[in-house]
Amino acid sequence: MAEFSWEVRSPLERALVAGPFGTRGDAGVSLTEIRNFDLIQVMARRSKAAHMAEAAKGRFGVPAPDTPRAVDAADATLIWSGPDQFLVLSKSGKHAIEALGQAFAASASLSDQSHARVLISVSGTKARTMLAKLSSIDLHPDAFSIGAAAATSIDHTSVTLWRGTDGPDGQAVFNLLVLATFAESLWHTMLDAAAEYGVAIAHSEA
Amino acid sequence: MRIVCPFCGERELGEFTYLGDAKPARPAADAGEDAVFDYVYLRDNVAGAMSEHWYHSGGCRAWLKVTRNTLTHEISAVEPAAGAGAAKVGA
Amino acid sequence: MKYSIFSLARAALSGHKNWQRTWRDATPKDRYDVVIIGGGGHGLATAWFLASEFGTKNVAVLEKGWIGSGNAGRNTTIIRSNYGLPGNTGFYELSMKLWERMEQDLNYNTMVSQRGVINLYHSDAQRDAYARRGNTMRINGIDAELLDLKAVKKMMPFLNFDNERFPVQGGLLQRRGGTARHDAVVWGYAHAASALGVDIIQNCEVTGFARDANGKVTGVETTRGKIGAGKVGMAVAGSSSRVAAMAGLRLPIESHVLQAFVSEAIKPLLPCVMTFGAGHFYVSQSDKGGLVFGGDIDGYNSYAQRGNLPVMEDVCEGGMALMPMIGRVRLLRQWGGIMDMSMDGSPIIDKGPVDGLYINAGWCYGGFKATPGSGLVFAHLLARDTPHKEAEKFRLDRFRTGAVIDEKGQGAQPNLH
Amino acid sequence: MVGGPQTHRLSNGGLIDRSAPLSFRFDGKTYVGFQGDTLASALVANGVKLVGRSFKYHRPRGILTAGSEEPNALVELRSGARREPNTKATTAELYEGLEVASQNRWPSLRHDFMAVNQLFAPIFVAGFYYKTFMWPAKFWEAIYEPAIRRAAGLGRAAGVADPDHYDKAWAHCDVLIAGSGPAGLAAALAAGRSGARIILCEEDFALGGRLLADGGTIDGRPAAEWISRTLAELGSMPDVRIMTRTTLFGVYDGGTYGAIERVNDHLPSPPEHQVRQRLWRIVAKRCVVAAGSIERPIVFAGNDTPGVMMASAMRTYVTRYAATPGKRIALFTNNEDGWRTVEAALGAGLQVAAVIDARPDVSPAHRSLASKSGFTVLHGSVSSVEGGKDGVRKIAVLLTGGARAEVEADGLAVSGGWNPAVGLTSYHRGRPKWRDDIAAFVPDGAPPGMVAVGAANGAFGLGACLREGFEAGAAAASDAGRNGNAGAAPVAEDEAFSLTPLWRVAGKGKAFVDQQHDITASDVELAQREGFESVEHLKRYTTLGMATDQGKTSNIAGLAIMAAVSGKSIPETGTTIYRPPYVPIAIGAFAGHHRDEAFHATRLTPSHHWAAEQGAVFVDTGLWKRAQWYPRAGEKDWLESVTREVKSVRGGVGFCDVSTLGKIDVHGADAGAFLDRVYINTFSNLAVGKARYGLMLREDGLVYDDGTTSRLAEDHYFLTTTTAKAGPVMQHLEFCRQVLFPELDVQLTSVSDQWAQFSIAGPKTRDVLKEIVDPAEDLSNEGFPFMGARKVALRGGIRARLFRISFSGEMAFEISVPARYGEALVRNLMQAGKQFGVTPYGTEALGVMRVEKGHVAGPELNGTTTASDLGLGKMMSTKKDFIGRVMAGREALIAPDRQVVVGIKPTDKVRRLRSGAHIIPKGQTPGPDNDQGYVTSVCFSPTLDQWIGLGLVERGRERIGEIVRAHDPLRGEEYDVELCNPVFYDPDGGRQRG
Repeated sequence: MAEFSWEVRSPLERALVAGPFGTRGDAGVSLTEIRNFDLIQVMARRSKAAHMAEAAKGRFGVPAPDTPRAVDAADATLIWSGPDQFLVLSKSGKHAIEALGQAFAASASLSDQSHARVLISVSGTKARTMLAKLSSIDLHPDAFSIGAAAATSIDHTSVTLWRGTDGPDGQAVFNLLVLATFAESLWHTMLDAAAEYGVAIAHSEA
Repeated sequence: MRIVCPFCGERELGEFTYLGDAKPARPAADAGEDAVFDYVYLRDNVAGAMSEHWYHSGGCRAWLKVTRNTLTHEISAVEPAAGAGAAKVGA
Repeated sequence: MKYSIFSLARAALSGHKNWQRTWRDATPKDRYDVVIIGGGGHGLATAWFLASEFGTKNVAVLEKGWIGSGNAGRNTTIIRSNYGLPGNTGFYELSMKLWERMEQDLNYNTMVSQRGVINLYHSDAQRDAYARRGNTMRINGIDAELLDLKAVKKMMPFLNFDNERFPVQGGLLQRRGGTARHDAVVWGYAHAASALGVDIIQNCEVTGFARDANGKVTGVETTRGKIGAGKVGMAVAGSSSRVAAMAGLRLPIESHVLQAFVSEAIKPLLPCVMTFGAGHFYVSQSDKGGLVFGGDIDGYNSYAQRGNLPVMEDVCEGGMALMPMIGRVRLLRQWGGIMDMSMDGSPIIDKGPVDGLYINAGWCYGGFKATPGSGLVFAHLLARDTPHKEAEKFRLDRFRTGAVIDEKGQGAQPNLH
Repeated sequence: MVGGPQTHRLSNGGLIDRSAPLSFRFDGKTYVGFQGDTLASALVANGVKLVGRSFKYHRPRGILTAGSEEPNALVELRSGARREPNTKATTAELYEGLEVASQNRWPSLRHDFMAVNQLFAPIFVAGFYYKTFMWPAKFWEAIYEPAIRRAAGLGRAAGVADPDHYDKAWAHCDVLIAGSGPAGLAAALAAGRSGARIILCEEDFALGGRLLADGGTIDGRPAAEWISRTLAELGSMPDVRIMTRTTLFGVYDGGTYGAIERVNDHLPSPPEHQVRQRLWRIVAKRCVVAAGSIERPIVFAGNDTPGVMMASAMRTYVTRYAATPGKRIALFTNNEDGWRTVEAALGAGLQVAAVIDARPDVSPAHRSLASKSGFTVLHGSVSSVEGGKDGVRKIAVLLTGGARAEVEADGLAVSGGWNPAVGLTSYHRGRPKWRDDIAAFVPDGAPPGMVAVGAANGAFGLGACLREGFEAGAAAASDAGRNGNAGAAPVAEDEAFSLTPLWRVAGKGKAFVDQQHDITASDVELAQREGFESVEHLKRYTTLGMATDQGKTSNIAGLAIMAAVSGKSIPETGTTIYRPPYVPIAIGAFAGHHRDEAFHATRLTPSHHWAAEQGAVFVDTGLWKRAQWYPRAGEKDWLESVTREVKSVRGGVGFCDVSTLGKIDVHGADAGAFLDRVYINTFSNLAVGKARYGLMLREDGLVYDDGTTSRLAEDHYFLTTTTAKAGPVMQHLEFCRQVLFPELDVQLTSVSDQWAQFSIAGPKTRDVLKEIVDPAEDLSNEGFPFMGARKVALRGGIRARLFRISFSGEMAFEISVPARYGEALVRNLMQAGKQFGVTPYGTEALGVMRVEKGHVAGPELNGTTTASDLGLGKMMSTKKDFIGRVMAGREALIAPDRQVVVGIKPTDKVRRLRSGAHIIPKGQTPGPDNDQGYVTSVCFSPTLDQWIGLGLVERGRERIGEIVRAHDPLRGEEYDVELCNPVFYDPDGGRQRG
């Protein structure tokens, strides 16, 4: 009986080449793929929005967003993804679908999206300029503050976009969850958009 | 054109998909063929304010009822479909 | 005055001072045998056929603005008869045959240019669908050729064959298809109809219908007074729902905006009319040199006669994907027409259900190529009260019976046709 | 540096950088200009008068204007793949090495053979082609049209792919300002100080608008100083973006504006990683149009002679570029503003030969200027100009009172007044209104949120421009919720403006209204005579205003002449509809990034890269790339590979990536009830752990989509759609959930990307699966029967879903794993299945096996077929309502003579069957009346060793066994085929259940 290895492969495994890209010099844009996460779609059952909110509060210690926001809890980020629904983004399996099933059993339906999306963080002095080529959302600091989120589209493809905490350099950080099967294609589109500003490409495994 | 999604805020046209006249309600199962024919084939096509179904396909996937003037494209009202955000209903 | 190179030369000697009006500027009479609402190509063609083929000369064409101000004057001028379903196939070929003799019929050069229409295909499934359609055409006596990649390359070596997202595999070619000068078609019919006694009345908007006690339409109310009519025909694509509503009629039609574009004039580049099969883009080059192109409808009900950027971008993306050599050619003008989008994508030519009112509507974005055919069959219906044999399937009740003519298979969703 | 002296360059002055000489070539000859020049100003500085040829008569033409309204000075800019036809020399920036060629001439600009057209001018009047070229009919395409096409057109497109890149971007602001003249800058100042986010677009590369040429005094200081002070203040504001080389070209709904930024057109080619141009979609709460106005010509004989120039353009060349269009110039004006050109010319040391002023009076100041400077003021009009390719020689003047005079000059400046740039304000079909005092149309009915100010609004004085701009800027900011202190408005005097309308001077010789299209005043008269009185008819009949300048210099004159000859007023005559874009824009810019392989996004399946490693051939299916077949060394064509794959499955085991199917989680207490309403068959009674094939209709009763749906838990179904309909079905189901049946407790989530799904098929499927599935899982026929569906564990601890469904007709499973394990699963399947000869197969083999099994797919689910047509009518439940139920019962949809799915096979076993062939009864001549259907899908069946297919054939099911003709004239084929049962393979289904 053969033993099998179950190697996880990111959809960007081949397309992502860590290092500099585009115009040389200081990179205006950093693109970092963040791998290995759990992502669970939580959708309230009919008439159960309040129950779902309570369950979320109990589980995460923070209220689930019911407007387009991303809320950081101690060990997860709750990202609004539509009316009566949000995504739970977490690491290390603590909030994987089996774990959440019980917490929301009476109030929400869960769908595992951990493998359905690729998470890319965009930062740098030119991050907004570059994202303006891809997104129709107004990312001005006043219009899209820290924690703002949007269910929107890039290149006619659905994405979830939110602004995380500013980076250590004081620059804004934008996070993008893109559909896994479109990821490679979108990645090339992002590189094209960013190339003129110089890009620093990386990925993080945890 | 920009539509103010009641859930997402103002978004550009490219995020939405159009269906059309939002006035007719799907007839009951026993309504008969004439009623269903009207529902399927006869729609408002007014030159002026019209109530329409739009889908926020490139956003939160909510179906919306949009009141829009077909002469000017001006949008005067947007509300969610009955079942969009309905988890809050009847709680 | 007969138009020819000789009359032109003679006129030149007198500084062109002797030319007459192309059509008479008529004032409305009290009553006509037939009143046609809509001075576009279809309405004027109907009047001409009524007068020339059916001997009905006491005819008025009422136009709310200037003739040709609707879709006749804002289309992309393509003529073809490459339809695949019974009802459409024969009708559009009838129309094509009338295009082929139009200039001699009308003594007006409408610049019918049979330079060929090719629909490119990019997949086996698309090829198969075109094969089905092309064979339908051939069975109906219409010319059609299925080209493979090699033949397309030879015909249009400038297409993107190197790094296409959706490689071209071949095309369905109708050589007899092509273009015509849209405004000239309007003026040509006006010229010829007027000469046969038809009154063409501009700036005359219909505001209502006159009805007798039985509900029969007996005339029209207009901004220039009441005009009595034995029969009233409406050929007002784009506004069909609005006009029909005046008679209390609801039509299975939605009005949508279709944008079109023209580039600056450049030296001859494109030999034929071409449609991209992997995106929304079709194009031809006018005799003046502009690339005339378009794509999909904007997709929402509109009477605004203008569209929005997403479709404009989508069309140009298609153009660049297919012909990246047009990148530096400049788009000069953008405009929009109101399309009568029917629930199955095919037209309606029928009388009733209101007695005395005859309907010619629902042309979607196919109205221009139908102009002469529509004129003939509508004149037939108005004159004889029976449908022309090539228009028998364009009945209004087909939606009720289910005998729809749905080339695209999209069902009752007009913006998908 | 090569090139001759700049014979017409002033020794000082101008906004050019004399330390940066630039050499360029025009028609092969080298010239030198300076940084800061446009191509036109550099040509002027080099004394070049002849720049182009007109459209119809190929008349020699020079430079008329100094902006984007230029009708004449059109050139082919650059060369090779970057050749840009019809480029306005007046807006092209000079750079080192610029290559320019004149266009629409042969063999050369000076000696253009096509100028012979002028001899035929008496015949080539407006619309002449509608009256001739009709006989014989065949000659049009063969002779007349090619000749006309060759003669027409202007420049030549490159003919090869554009090597440059373009992109598109979004921008957002409170106040968008078009134009950086005094009104625009004042608006920016007020809005900026109020705290508004601002974007200011300027089409020029320099900021200041007419101030750059005309100067003036603002707040008591020279205009140039005010500009730099204002720019410094704007620059210190955090949310002010000033975009030069950017033209606002259109206004769309909801405050969306289109702008084009010529990012690198001033360079020979864009630097690496940069674009040539960028298309901006700007979302603005308010828009202030300060786009200025356009000086208009007066129509007189010979007004197209090179050297005749708009007065404002002439002083732009003199003051901004220090280039002199003539040594001895004259001015023909009907208004006060024209005189500023005389002042500029005198200031630059040019000779002024005369001023011909059409107004009854000239101010004492001008009169004394004339006597001081030694030129005459003639009251009257220019009746004709004598000259040619090399410019103006002599000007004939018709004096008020009837006497005639002549003026010798080498340049003629003309001013007929000013037309506010009403384009942007009119694009929502607003009709501009006429103002008698300035004899011009001004904006009216502007789109919501837009206001025109300054010259664009008919306020021509500098003081008024500043005032209007500032007020509008503050108001726009306030409307956008920004109410900071705007401070004081800049102040300037208003110049006197007086004008006596004059559109046309009667005289002998061609007097051009539309110079590019060669539309003369008599063409307008002819159009009127022939009944083309409506301005739209005039435009269409004569092509007036349809040239690349969009009639910016010709439209108003044309309609004024039409008004005069038809006895109407100008406002009664009205304007044509204004259409975007405001300036012609490269098509490439509208496409942006989306060209070549990036035309549309690409979707890759989880096994894509593995398949690529195997050498798979991919096919585009929607946006997906799917493995079509996996060729092996030695196989001579696709058919051999596909046949091998099919045989391997039928005789052993194979697998295929089917991850492209749409996958939807349907949750909720009412999930079953919901599915009952969207499918024609029942799902609420499906047992947990079971799968069922479902069929959906549209509400009009025709088939929409099909797929297999499994019940994974009491309140959880897993629904699959076809690849093609994944998106539309999701939208449709959300419509049902949110609009039609909001009372149901249902939640829908697309999980298409979450699961990698593979079909494993063939008699040895279980053998392979046993290797990979946890041994505790019972895969026996009893433990996992046909149409079973449940979660299983795989060896190594991975959780998977297993569905016992079959598309191939073989014993088969579909297995799903989370997508990032997809590639590992494939590799493990290959490893585990090696001993059983496991074979990856592609979409072709999948298709072959489905045709052999008679399963319907895309070609049969074509949107015009009913469930019954597909042989699935019995699935329609009669016990419940569902989408499409009622309309499906319409008479034409249940008619007995409908075309229905049937099997088709050639009677000659070696004959190839082709999709798209039609079915005609045997022994009949094909025609519309006996065209009974067509072949929808075909394949070469290795199992039956012949080509087989499915078709839609009239009454097909009643005609099994009948021999008919497959008629395929497109491919020149006709042959006998037999109508047969569509299930060619294992009709009782024993294999898939076994």
